[in-house]
Amino acid sequence: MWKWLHPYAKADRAYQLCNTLLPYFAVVTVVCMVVGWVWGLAYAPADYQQKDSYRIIFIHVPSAILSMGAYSSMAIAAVVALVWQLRNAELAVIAIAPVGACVTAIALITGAAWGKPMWGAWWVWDARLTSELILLFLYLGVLSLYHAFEDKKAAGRAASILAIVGVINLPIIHFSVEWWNTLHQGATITKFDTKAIDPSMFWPLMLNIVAFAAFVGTVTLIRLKNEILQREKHRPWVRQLLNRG
Amino acid sequence: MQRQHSYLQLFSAVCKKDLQLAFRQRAEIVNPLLFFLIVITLFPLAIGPEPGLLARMAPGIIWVAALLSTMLGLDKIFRDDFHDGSLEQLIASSYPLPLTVLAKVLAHWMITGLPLVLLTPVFALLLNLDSQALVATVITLLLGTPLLSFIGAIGAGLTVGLQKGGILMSLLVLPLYIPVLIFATSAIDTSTMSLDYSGQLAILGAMLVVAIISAPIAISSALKVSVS
Amino acid sequence: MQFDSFSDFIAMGGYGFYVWLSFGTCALILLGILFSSLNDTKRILTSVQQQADREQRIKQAKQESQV
Amino acid sequence: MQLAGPNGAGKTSLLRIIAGFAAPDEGDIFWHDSSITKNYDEYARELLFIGHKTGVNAQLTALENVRFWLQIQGYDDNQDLYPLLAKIGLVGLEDVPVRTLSAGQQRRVALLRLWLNDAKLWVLDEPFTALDKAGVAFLQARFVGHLATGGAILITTHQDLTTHFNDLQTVTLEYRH
Repeated sequence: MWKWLHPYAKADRAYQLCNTLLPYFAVVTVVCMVVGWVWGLAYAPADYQQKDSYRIIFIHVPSAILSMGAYSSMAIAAVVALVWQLRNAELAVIAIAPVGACVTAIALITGAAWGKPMWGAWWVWDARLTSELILLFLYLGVLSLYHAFEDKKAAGRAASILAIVGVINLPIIHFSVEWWNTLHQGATITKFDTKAIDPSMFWPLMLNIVAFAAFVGTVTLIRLKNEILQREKHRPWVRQLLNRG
Repeated sequence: MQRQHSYLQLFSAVCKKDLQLAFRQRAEIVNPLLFFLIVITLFPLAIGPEPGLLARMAPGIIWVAALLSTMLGLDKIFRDDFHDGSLEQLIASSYPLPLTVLAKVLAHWMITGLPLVLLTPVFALLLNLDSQALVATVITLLLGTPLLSFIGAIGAGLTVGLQKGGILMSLLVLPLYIPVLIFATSAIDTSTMSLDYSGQLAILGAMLVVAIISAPIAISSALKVSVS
Repeated sequence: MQFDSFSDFIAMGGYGFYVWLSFGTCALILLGILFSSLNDTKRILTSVQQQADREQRIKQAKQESQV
Repeated sequence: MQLAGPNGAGKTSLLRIIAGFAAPDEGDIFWHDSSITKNYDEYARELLFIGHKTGVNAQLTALENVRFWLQIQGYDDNQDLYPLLAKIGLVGLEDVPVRTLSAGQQRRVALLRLWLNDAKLWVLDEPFTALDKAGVAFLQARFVGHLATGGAILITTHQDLTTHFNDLQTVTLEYRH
């Protein structure tokens, strides 16, 4: 792993790698998202119980999955940053965090908008929504810690430590909230029934999950490029970049 | 100059210093307790004094108040050492930093957590808790407040170098307190129904063990970042 | 196509408000973070360019004062 | 070795990197051919660092401060410290809180460690700050003693050293934009 990663420890190589990967991610995002949204909104059959309101799951479920996924990738980057002292991994932590926070916010908003017609209230203390809200707090914590530091080198490491602490706590939080929920509310709330999902709904959902993942990838790459440029802006290779473009 | 290598000496020295300092400025011990008391007084005034309602809400009130008053003292745990340079001396000592940190957190708990546990019977009277629930409250506080100190110290370590670290620290730490809050209050709730609450206590205990082992490592790396 | 007409599509069987609210805010947030990131790239590159220009001017001024 | 250079040249930053508190942007620090980041505990045993912030707690007394430092460094703390405190000019001030002392006296409390360690390498950031002439001379005499036993000293200072040191090397850092 070390041997494979090593060339990308150099900032300019990492920058180039981002540039190479970016178009692929962008194309996948655009194609999957356009097809996924049109399919989900217009062509997928309506749910026999929830009617057309269920179409919200085509963005709610992907954003909920990606909010967790982005947090775990952020934590992995943080571990790499602290164990192997890779500066670029620190930058990746900071590049992912805002994207993850946005996806988490989407999961919350769509969850509320789906909940209003289903439960009659914008917000209920459902286990998933509550976990999602706490996840948003964790993201915001990482971001505000990073921005509070003057010295960005220390900021990156502090944010990485917090990300790791968060990811250790996340399963505990999730489990405790789930347990708390069953204790206090029982089974009065119908959750998304994901067990018996019809293929006509499953495929557009998968497509949307891929689209969200690719979107998170795309924006993370753009932000990672920004962070690398920002940190390396006095280096000659950044100057050469300007002359070329 | 002969050096001996005694972890016990280091541990007691660090612990003793913090306790000594706290006893010299007694406000450090008294103020969080007063804060705790005032918060608890506010609740009956806000929601009404019916004994039944208060008893029902007491676990939640006590725990939220405990959480907030721990936060008050947390800001101080590394701040003085950071500003006078003692933290650098502790890092540059030949002892492992996590051990030093463990001693400091323990001292912090003895200053803020322990008095809270000892005074719970008084607070329980104010909130109309019966004796069964009182026992449960004391046990959960005994297991839970050290956890609060450990988790909080991570946040304190990360923010000690910042000018306005106090409020940021609360933002970082409070979400991490949620599991402690849930299990502790549920243990007390269960006890009021005369049911067995050893399960919740076991989970709290397990979390405490994990925190004792892993939090000092996280805290020391956080402190190293803050010092750099 | 599940809907008979465009107005049916907008109405979403009576749930139109919630569905379009979700998709709308989702699109808004996604585009927002995308464009702010792209904007950051531009801003950083401009600042690098400005710094390069500044150094160029200092160099020039030094040369002129020597001549 | 003396580290010189104007304000903002990075003297303190360099000392902090050498002491292992901050990580260098590039490169590494080696002590006895091993990287200090890898073997920090061993390195720390041979290092004595006194920075701008001296590590003296203002609420504690001089005696308590020195005792605490001895304990966290693993030295014997039961020795009689009064003669040493008197030698450094703190006679009669041993058991009052340090915050009531003057800046120079507080500095002396920190510098007392120079007489109480077996570290090879001393890294001192502006040790002469706030000291009077007699104090500076006294400190330099201690430097001579440390060097005579084969120790190394790395200091930053704006003052000229008044004592003559045989193998004094001065490294000057320049301010770079």
